[in-house]
Amino acid sequence: MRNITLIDAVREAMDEELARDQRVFITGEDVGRRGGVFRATMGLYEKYGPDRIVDSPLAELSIVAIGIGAAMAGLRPICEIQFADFIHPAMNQIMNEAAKMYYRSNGAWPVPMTIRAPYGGGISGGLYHSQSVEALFAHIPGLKVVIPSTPYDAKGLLKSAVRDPNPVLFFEPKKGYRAIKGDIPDDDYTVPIGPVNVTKVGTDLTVYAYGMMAYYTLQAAQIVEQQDGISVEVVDVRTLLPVDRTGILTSFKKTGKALIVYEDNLTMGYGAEIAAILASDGFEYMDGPIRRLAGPDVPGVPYSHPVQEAFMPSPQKIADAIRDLAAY
Amino acid sequence: MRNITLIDAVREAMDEELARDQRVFITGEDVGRRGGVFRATMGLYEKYGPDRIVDSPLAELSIVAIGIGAAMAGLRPICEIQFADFIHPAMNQIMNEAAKMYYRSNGAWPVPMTIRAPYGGGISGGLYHSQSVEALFAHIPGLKVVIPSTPYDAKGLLKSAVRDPNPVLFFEPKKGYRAIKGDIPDDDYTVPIGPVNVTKVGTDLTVYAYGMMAYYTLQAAQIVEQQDGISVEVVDVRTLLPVDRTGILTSFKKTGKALIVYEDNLTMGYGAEIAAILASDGFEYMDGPIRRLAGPDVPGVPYSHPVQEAFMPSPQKIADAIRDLAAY
Amino acid sequence: MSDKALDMTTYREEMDERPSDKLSPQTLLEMFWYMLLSRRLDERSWILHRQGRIPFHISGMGHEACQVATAFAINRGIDYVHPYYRDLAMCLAIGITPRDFMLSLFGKAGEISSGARQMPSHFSSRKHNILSMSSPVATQVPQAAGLAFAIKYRLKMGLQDPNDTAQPRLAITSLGEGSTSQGEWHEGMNWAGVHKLPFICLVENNIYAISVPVDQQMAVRNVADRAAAYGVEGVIVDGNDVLASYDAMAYAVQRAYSGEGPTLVEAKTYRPVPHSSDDDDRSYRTREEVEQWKRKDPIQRFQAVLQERGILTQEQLDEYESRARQMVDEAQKFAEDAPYPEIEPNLDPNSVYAPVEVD
Amino acid sequence: MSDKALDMTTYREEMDERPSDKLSPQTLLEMFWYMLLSRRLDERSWILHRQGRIPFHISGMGHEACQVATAFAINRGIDYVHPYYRDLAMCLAIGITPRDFMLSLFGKAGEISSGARQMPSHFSSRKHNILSMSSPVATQVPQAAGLAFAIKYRLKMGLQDPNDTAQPRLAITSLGEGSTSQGEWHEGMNWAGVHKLPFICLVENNIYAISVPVDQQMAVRNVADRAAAYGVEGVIVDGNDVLASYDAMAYAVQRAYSGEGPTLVEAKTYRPVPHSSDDDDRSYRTREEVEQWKRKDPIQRFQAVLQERGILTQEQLDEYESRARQMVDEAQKFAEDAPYPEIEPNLDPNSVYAPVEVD
Ligand SMILES: Cc1ncc(C[n+]2csc(CCOP(=O)(O)OP(=O)(O)O)c2C)c(N)n1
Ligand SMILES: Cc1ncc(C[n+]2csc(CCOP(=O)(O)OP(=O)(O)O)c2C)c(N)n1
Ligand SMILES: [Mg+2]
Ligand SMILES: [Mg+2]
Repeated sequence: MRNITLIDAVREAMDEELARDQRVFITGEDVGRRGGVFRATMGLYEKYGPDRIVDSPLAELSIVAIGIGAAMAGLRPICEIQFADFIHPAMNQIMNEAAKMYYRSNGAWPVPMTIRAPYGGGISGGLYHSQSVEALFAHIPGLKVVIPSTPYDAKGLLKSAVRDPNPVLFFEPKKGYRAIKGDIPDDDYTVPIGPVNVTKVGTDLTVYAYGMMAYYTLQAAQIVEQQDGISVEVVDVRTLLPVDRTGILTSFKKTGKALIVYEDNLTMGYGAEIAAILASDGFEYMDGPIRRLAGPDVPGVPYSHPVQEAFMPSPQKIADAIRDLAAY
Repeated sequence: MRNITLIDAVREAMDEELARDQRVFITGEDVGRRGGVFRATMGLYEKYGPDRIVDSPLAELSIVAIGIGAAMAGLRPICEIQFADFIHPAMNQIMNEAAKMYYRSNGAWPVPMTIRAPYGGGISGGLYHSQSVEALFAHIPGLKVVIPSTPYDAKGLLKSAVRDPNPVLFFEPKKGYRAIKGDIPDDDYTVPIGPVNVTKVGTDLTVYAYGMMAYYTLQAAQIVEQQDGISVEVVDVRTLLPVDRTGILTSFKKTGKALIVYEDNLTMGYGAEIAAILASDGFEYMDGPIRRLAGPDVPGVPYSHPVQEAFMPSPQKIADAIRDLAAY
Repeated sequence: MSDKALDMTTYREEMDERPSDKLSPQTLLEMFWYMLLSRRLDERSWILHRQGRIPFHISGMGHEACQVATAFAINRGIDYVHPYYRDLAMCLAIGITPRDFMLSLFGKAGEISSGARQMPSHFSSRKHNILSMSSPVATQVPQAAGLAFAIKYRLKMGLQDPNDTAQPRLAITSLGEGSTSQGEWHEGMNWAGVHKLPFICLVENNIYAISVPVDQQMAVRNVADRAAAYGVEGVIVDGNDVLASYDAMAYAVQRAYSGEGPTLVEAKTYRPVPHSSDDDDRSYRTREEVEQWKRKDPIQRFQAVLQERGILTQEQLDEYESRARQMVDEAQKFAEDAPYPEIEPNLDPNSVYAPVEVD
Repeated sequence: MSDKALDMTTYREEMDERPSDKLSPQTLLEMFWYMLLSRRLDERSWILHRQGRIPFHISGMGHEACQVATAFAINRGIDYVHPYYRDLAMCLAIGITPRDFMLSLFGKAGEISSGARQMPSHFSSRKHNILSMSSPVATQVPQAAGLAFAIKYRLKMGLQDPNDTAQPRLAITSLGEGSTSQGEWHEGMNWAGVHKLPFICLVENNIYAISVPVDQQMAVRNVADRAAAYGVEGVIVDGNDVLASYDAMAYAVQRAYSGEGPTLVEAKTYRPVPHSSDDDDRSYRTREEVEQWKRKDPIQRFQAVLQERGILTQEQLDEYESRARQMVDEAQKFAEDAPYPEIEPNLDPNSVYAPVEVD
């Protein structure tokens, strides 16, 4: 057991997969000598050399497309997009190509690749270094969308992603890169892509969240438990696609009340899907409105510090929303 | 009053706006001499010449970007994307640029442009000539997303789009181009972007739909009314973004039961947002589960005819879903 | 790396020997056969569409020479090929059959490329290393660079023997001249150049992208002029001349195999028919222009060469014609009689993902 | 249209007169002033970051010559400028003030480009026709082609007089050499070429894209070599030489104004500091390299020229230095004292849309 940060977990996962399987390589902007702008690939260039840790041209669609081609040719690419905000140029390759390749070739050409991108706000990144983009990809069948909130999950899920025969989008909550620490075992392990994870058991209501918001939600649950005696169940939706409908419903059937927290814009954010599933298949268990706490519908997280803070959900705001719903 | 097809309505709207305002121009692939692959711009090249009806290079991102630049410079571009399936290369320009420009410049640089694209399945187009992409854009604040289901709305809404100081995505149900006919007035008129439209009043339950599905839903409502005596209210969600929460809720408060129909993939389709709104703000009126009838979560509408038909919601399937929900 | 696109006409004069000179009569006949077969299959497809028996056809007509030349210049069925929708003749020469194609036209079960999920002419065949194509143009180009990257990677890692002809040693992709306007093309070419990949980009320049003529598409005379911007060798060739096309492609293949880097081959050609069965080309080009180009028909030209050289007899030609008709007839009947695909598995969300192996 | 990029060094020899020869001493001093002001403001910003008083700074250091030359070659404040994050000196020379910049560093109310919604150095000013930039690189290039398209459109429609200098007559955009790898750049350049637009693309080639050296970015020696692929004139210039840069840009401007079409100007320069305050450049380049380039510092070079020509006295220089310091001090204090923006209006979903006028 070691206590490490989330970014260390990400790096370890890649390091071990590179060591385990020669077909694994990394490409992206500044992943080489520079070790990535967040230092996720730090030391890997020195260890595995320029053939396997490949600085790409400044061009996201080709980073992904090279990955697709290499994956179809039997390699196991890990493509880094420097910020999730810069994934848009690659959307055609991700949504129309990677996602549809296996299906469109009737299973002949799987695309075993991983696309990593740091996402989320609260780091003074303004409109273009703070985006949450998971909702867009969670709409595209053929993709897997994964977001860890702990070092344990980050390492285990990323290893699963690299070994998965499908294209996996792996979004990392960058505000938590160094802020989130946790224990991980010393041995090789994986965490399966698919099931959500109940990170805290409770009875009064369920909060669904992922990434930084899952981390905050645990803090909020602590607060309301201590201060208000509200028993919160926390579901960490660490796989967004394919959707774990059963996992999502299980907790709701118990509590009958749901709050969904995400830092993305409210409208058409991932919480909409969770709400829709509950309102359909969980109707008979509903004990109150299904609430969403999310970023406001403005084009991004503003740079100016107080406005940024007002944009972002926080443990305090989550606690307030929990109290409100519990009182319903 | 004249009875015309949906595509004629689209063409008339553009023709009249071109005549009304010299700042209006059209660009896109094959919009010139060819009159567009669906003939939406037929005759306009002959009437307005190559300076205003501009065949673009085969490159969607630049079609949109040229529009953005021209709009900021005071023109009123109408950009045609040949099929909605080909809008992905332009997503960076639409989502990161057009959508955010007004906000990011604190109101200094509005982007008055219209992006038109035929969308939807059922026309033997396979995976890449059948897509519904509205859900992706309905997540992006700063965009307006409009989908007409009648010639009247198509003409009136498109004229509003051209005159709107914001970027408007105007998706046209291509299966309905010639299949859907309707009356339009002879005089200039517009239909405001924003409010949903109750196209049929009813009391037992509400069906929300747009585009071809709004058209089918009216047929389905007819069927169940005649055959089963179910009184259906039909809400045509002709503006998807900004969301008309009030309009959406009003009908639900009356009926307490909702079915949402869309031909896009189920998961994270636009129906998720409607369901989430109802499950939150309409909870106290809920009289049954909120149901969605949508395309299955496979990467696209398959080409093979019987599989395509099985993919698509139809009046019959909608009628069945209505019966099912009414019986709840 | 050269500054300017090389014109194969000039280039050939400098060559001691044309690679096509080394092709045996047998091979030349085989090439002719595939061009002919493709044409007859293509013609039948147009008829089927006009009869209302299929919803769509997009044609490779007029492009047969550069396509078949390409198939014969590479290690057919082994080297990676990431083609586009016009490449019927190329794909037939690599191993796709008229049956496969007919199944795709009718959207029937057993269709090889996609199980009839995709529209016709969206070629794919794993066993021939033909990659799966989509409809958005030019997306295959950076993917093909990725295939070539993988080849180079395997060589460097010692995972592949450079002389092992049972392994792909290059990746070739093709597209129309209009599609080079896409950013995807730029980025794919750029990777190929930067990494000096065993990569070939065949541009089938037929002067139009649907209705848009090439001078509204780009401000240069030749697409090959764009190659220099990527440190890629650019070659121009008469795409209606199968032997010249073969020479150009053999040159590109040689470069790829020997690690000299990527080549762009621009085959100048023409599409004598509308863009697809949905198109009507009368709005954007004159009948005279079409007629003029029909006179440069690649099949007739090759036929004349073969007959002149005494390689193709009338007898042999008749035999080819009747064999082609028979194959097309048979393929059509097979497809018409074939069942549609089962619905359930095609709409099952689980079918969308490759199964995860548990280790 | 030329085949090869023009090197301004050769080009100048053919010119009877250098455009920069016509600049008055007053103008030369003004150019020097903006370069100096930019440098001092930039230096202060680094200090503020090191002091933990601002979260981020991205620098224009080393690029001042080509930037100020650009501002002075165009119709400043009138012609459309769609810059990138390094263009501090360019934007100051056009009309952005040190106050504006300091407000952006501190994210304070009244910030001109975005109301402090965007990160610093995301320039925009409607009154100066500086367009609003985003962070995703190269997106401005096809948009700038759109601005240039609009100019040409207005001229053709008779909505604008070609000689009306109160109207924009060209659109210029800038970006780094690494950003030309993006498809966005390709497509923007292509439009500019096809439509022969009054468009200039300034590439500030500082050899690195963060850590990635230019030879891992592209397989050509000069970015200007890529211009020919678009039918665009390519010009290479020493970007640390303000007068040479002015000559190159004046040439491009002249072409644009007279309808001769687009020009790509590649300014060879260097970034003597890390990419941004988040970067540490020691992992990817040697200190020797950096020191070597610092000796080519554009401000020192221009200063020497002006002193040699007797245009700049020590007195004047001291005055400039103290004025710059004063302005920077004042701007910093102003920004520090300024309030933060109000929260409500910035998070109001209605603020996202321009109001629809009811007609
Ligand atoms: C991204 C994208 N945009 C538009 C289309 C529609 N489209 C299909 S083929 C075509 C023209 C292609 O022209 P070219 O590249 O010259 O190839 P050709 O068909 O002439 O062989 C167009 C516009 C498409 N398939 N993909
Ligand atoms: C689309 C996109 N991808 C990645 C980034 C992150 N990024 C910011 S600047 C930069 C390097 C730019 O290099 P270059 O174009 O040479 O300009 P320079 O900074 O050297 O002036 C990168 C990779 C970005 N801003 N946008
Ligand atoms: Mg073509
Ligand atoms: Mg640079």
